[in-house]
Amino acid sequence: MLTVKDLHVYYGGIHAIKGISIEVPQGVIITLIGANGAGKSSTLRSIAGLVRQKNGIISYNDEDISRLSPEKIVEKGIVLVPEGRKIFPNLTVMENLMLGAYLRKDEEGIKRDLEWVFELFPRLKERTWQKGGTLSGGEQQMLALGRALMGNPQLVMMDEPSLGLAPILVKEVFDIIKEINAQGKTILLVEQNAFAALNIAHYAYVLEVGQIVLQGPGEELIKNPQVREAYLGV
Amino acid sequence: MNDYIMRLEGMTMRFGGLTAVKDLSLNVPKDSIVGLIGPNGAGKTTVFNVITGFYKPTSGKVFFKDRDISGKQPHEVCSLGIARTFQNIRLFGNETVLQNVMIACNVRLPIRWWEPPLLLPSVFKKERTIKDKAMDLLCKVGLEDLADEAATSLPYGQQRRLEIARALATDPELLLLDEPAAGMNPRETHALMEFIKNIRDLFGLTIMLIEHDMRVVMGICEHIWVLDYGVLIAEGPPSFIQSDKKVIEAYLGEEYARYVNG
Amino acid sequence: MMSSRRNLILNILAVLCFGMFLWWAEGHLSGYQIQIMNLIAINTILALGLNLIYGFGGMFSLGHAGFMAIGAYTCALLILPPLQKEMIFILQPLRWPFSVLHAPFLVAVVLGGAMAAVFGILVGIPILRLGGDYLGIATLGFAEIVRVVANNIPSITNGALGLKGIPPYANIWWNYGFLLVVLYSMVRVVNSNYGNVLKAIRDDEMAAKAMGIDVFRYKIQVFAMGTFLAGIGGALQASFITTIDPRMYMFTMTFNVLMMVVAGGLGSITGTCIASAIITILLEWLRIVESPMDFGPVHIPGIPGMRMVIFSLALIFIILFRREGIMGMKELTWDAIFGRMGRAGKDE
Amino acid sequence: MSYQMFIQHFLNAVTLGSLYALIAIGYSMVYGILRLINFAHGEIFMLGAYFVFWGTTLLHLPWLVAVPTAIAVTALCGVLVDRCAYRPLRDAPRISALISAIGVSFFLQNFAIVVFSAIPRPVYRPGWLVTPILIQGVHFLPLTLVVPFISFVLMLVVLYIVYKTKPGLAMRAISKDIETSRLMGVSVDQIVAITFMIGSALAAASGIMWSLRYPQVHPMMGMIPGFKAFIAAVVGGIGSIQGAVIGGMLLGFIEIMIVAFFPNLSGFKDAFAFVLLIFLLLLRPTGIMGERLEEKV
Amino acid sequence: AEDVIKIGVYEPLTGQNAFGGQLTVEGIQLAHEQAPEVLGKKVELVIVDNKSDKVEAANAVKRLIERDKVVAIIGSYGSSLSMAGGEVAEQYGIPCITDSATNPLVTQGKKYYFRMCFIDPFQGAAAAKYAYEQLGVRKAAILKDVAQDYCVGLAAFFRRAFLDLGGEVVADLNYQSGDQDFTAQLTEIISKGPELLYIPSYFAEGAIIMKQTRELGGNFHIMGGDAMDNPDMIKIGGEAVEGFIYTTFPYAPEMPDMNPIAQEFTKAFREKYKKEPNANAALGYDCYMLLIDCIQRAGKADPDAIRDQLEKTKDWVGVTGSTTIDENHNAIKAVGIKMVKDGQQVYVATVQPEGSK
Ligand SMILES: Nc1ncnc2c1ncn2[C@@H]1O[C@H](COP(=O)(O)OP(=O)(O)OP(=O)(O)O)[C@@H](O)[C@H]1O
Ligand SMILES: Nc1ncnc2c1ncn2[C@@H]1O[C@H](COP(=O)(O)OP(=O)(O)OP(=O)(O)O)[C@@H](O)[C@H]1O
Ligand SMILES: [Mg+2]
Ligand SMILES: [Mg+2]
Repeated sequence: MLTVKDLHVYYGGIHAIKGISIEVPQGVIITLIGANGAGKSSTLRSIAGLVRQKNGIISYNDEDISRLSPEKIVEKGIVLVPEGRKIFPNLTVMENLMLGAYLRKDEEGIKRDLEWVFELFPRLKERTWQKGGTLSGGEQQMLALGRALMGNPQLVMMDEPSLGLAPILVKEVFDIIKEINAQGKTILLVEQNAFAALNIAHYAYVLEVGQIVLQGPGEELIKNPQVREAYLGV
Repeated sequence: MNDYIMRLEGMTMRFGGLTAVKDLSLNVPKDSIVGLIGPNGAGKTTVFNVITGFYKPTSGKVFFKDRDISGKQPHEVCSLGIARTFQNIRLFGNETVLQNVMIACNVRLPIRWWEPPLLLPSVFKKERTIKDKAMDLLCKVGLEDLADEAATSLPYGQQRRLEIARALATDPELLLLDEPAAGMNPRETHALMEFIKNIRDLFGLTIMLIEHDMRVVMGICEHIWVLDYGVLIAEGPPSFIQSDKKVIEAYLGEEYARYVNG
Repeated sequence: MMSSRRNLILNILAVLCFGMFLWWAEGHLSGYQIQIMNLIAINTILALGLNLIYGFGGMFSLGHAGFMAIGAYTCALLILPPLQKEMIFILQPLRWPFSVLHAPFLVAVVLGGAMAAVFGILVGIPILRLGGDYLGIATLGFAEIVRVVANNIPSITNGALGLKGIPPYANIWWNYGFLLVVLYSMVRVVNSNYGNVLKAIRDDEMAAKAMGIDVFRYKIQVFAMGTFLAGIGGALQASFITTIDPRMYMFTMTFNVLMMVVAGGLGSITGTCIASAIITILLEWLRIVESPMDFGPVHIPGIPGMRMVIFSLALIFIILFRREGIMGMKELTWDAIFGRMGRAGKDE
Repeated sequence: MSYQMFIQHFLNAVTLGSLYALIAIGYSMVYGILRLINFAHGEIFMLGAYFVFWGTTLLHLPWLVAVPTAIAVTALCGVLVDRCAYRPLRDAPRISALISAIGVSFFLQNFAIVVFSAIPRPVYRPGWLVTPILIQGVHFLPLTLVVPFISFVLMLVVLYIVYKTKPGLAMRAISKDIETSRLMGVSVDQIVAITFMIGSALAAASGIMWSLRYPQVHPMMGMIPGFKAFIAAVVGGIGSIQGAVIGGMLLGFIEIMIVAFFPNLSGFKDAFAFVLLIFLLLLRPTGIMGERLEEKV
Repeated sequence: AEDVIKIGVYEPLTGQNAFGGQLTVEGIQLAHEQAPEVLGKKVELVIVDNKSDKVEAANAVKRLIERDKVVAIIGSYGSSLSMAGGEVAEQYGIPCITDSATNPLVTQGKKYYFRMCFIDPFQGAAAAKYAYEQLGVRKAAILKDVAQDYCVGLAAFFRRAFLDLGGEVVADLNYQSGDQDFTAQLTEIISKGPELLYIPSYFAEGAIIMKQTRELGGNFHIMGGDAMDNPDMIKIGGEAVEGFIYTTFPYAPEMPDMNPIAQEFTKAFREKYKKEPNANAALGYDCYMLLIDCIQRAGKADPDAIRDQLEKTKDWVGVTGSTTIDENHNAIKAVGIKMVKDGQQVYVATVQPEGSK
């Protein structure tokens, strides 16, 4: 569904991504793992169109989307759940969700997805009128996921959804990711929590200083001694 | 009594209608590494903010070395000997690594506004001392090669380290670390744990940290307090906390408990 | 170590060269050109003051004109000869202590700066607690208050009639002398650890507090220093123009200074110097576009207003293409100059 | 002070205040979304008034046609200003955009001088708006009642747009986080353009009403009212639309009532207004209706 | 040595005072067209804008002297601008003549500054006298711009003279430049029941003040000064300025007993600019003509020689009547009184300088 070929990203003089190629087939969970500053976020951000200085081909359903603006990419059905949640603090939970459905016109579909989101995150339903900024970290993460789902995307990209969450919530978040995937959404997941990510991923890439050093199915990488030593801390 | 470096007595912090911390009392033993954990929004960072004077507690008191410091300004608290890091890294972005540390030296070795233009030997000497002290600290945390780099150009893990070095430059006796391992992978986390233990011994500090990564908390903390909705629900050594029912229910989750215990 | 000694020597040489240039200029350049050079010096002092407050201290102040006015009036009242004072206060006589006070130029200018700084501290203590744009508005409000009050106390300021016949002491030596002292002090302050602390406050006030910095005290100090420079600049300007009145100190005056600071780069001393010179010269040079021109047979009549049209377009273009100002937050240093040349040398 | 005189002053204050309010709303909207003090707002205001002047004198349009046309054209000018001078600076430091705004303000003023000359021009006023009315010793124009009414209606319209429509939702989102708004599929440029359109239309409306009340147009006419309205917007809590109205009214009342109660201090009028502004800011650092922007550590 | 003689002009062509400056320059240009040569040499006008700003005014004068090497300067409309320029001219010893700066400080103590117009004390006194004697007014109110030296000065001189005559000033209120709402001040003034309101304003503000006065029901006399003398005043003020009386320079296109020079000027101005001239244009015209006359008399285009000749000017007749320069370099000349009648400015009287001291 999504193909990235030989992606390069520059920040000023810094060459942050040095030729990354990844494949995301329909209906799977793909994960990118790697140390801090390896370039995971940069990869997602360039797919989402937020990074300007980049070379390479990003194609989605055989269409080149590498020069499109972020809003056009959202229109194609790719959404990014950004690092650090980025909830709109001044908007209510409901308004945040509605903003997720900003480009949609089908009232019916919006309503259906809203119900689905509330089913996934019952806590959000209790708090529709609360301001986003007053939610706790875990609730904000749920809102960020829910907001992304409201756009009825085909491909959901998530940047460290478990960052800064209590252990109990980390598990919940991964369960929900699996659930979303089960509902037919393709997922591209970036995680520091390599263990959990590899556990649910169908296929995984390992990034180091802007390059892919290893790839393979999730369960295979978990067993890989290199990965175990560097990313799982065993 | 005297081997507690810091005590909280019945501390309550309210924001409008929301009670972020409720009637919290705790004693931090000297020279220890202790932890504060709890679910998101439990009020951990708020506790730090009250201790360091960013918030004035609604009620209750903070004692540092048996002296009431509640309601003091952040800079006063710092000069008394409490330093901290932030949940989101807050380095001085336009400055170099060395300058970041030198700035923190200011609290012990202040340069007055009228001093720089005067060509006094004493001023030159003071400037030199500051620079030497900062360089020395950078050596101790292993950042000496990066002294002239822009602070924000460092990789994440080193930024965390620099933040700690900067806090150390204020000559603290108590160091508060807010989620130092957030966003680190296991290898980096492991290095960080060693680092924290090292600086404790090297500088003779007491360290209190907030962390969601249980390997860190369980690995280096001697004593742990658990907050939930601003209320203390458990305290004790790691082994005790790990198997506490309430903590598992509110924070760790069954999964984790099974993973640790099974 | 080597480079710092080299820089010191180069700095001294540069100052000496510039001194010789001034000496030469005084004899050879036309009065109009010297006039512009004087304006450059005064504007640079003014812009450095604002840059200290805003660029280094991070306090958005729009009150520069007010502090300039305080400095200007203080200095002018001190250097005006008593006879002249008697002559110009035609509506109401000048109040007693002011009518007899007199001071030499140097003292008057410094007192002008000090008076501005005193007011800076007095208003700073309450309003520096405000943040961001709100501080800007409050200082702007203060400047307007100064102007309105100056208009309404004719027995001290001569109201809208202003003061005229101020002795024109502020010649090229005084102006550049003051500029030199200001530049030297400011470079020293900014490059010391005191300067680092200021930059820390600007970058992240919270973190600075946590590092034991009494943010409020530093802010007041910097504000006082900046307003002191505003006062000095205002005083020199008053003596240079020889007549002042409250209308000079409208908020457009502050904008002019702010423009130089931002065009040069917030937090860059060399940037401010360069931008002040460029903008001052540009404003003068653009006068050409308003005088009638003959291109062979084609006669273009002068178009009033055209100068400011072109100037404002130039300003917008500078900002669009160098959004952080000419120098950004960097400085033009000997090291940078030699660094570039050194590298070029190696490439060969 | 007699009862009539007080009513007279009161009416004067309402008129002046609602004119300030109307200008302040435009300031506040743009600030609320871009955190940009749009110094050119006063000049847009001036353009609005000039366009009506041209429409009625050069093109001989009926006044009722000239007004909406002028508002539309001014709205486009506002969009154009954003396109050329602000949009390229969207991700630059805020002060750059501010300087650009000052540049635009200088430019429009002087451009107007070049094109229109600096000489003030009289403005056509429909008779029904300006026939003085005398009731119980109080003199006023129908305009005195029309202006506050229009300000109030426009405030409601703007509130509706911002809080009840999709573009409004997007505006509020952009004001907090441009990048994430784009991730939601919001076209930032488009929404900002809409904002400038509305803000400039409001400026035009106020410019036109101003020129009805103080019947002349000249290139510098926007400077002082723009400046005062900006102060009003800040007092009210910049970014807040209700705040802009309250601030405008407050400023109008202070200016009039200072003179009314202390005629000897009439020269100090503006000083009082500013002292009050500073005190108010000290008590409520973000204005009367402003959100508290406390930084969470 | 060269075959051109350069005369500088610095006037406010933009900014607050632009309306006055532009008219003046039109008058000067007309004069230049009519007398383009003197002593067989071409005269070149160098016109610069001082932007209604003092720093700019000083710069402008410096540039005229330094760069353009002018031998004499005309300017400027606006007293504070003239003062700023005057200091510079004084330093260089280049004679200056201001067309319409009426503030006494402009020429006070200056060796090189002259003026073509009367001074404010005289104008204010003439207005007071006219009000007291001709209109029979005993209670007057004043509304002035505290931020304009011209307004403040004229108001003070009017007040002094009016009180000396035995009148009473019932209200003396202020506003700031840029204000456009005067309703509060006017409401206050109306409540004091004066018989006359004196507004020493510039014409644009003056017209608004009069409009608001009438709208608020004030129906007393209103008087103003020379800055109100502008053809646009009636255009802007409309019906509200009906009956308005003001002091001005003794020239008006509709003046009944015009001297031949004035008649000639009026005709030429109308032809060239297709509009009515006013006193500012006339004064600009006279300034230029007087300078040419002085150069002629001096026989050379030397600044000091011109200065000496300017000082010796006596009973020189121009568009604005007979002019004598007194020892303070002020022109001793008559004050004209004009009034708006049926939408026209009508010249009603000429007040001769007292005893022509
Ligand atoms: N806006 C930027 N300007 C300059 N450099 C940047 C910028 N964003 C990222 N970088 C640099 O690019 C590199 C890759 O960053 P990226 O954020 O993609 O890493 P990451 O793998 O997501 O790390 P993390 O785990 O910390 O989120 C890093 O070296 C980083 O410093
Ligand atoms: N300045 C403030 N104003 C209002 N509410 C606040 C403020 N600071 C904190 N809170 C609220 O207090 C509660 C505790 O916040 P705190 O930041 O202390 O949580 P935490 O335990 O550090 O959580 P996390 O692990 O997510 O960092 C939260 O509900 C938060 O929204
Ligand atoms: Mg990342
Ligand atoms: Mg926290």
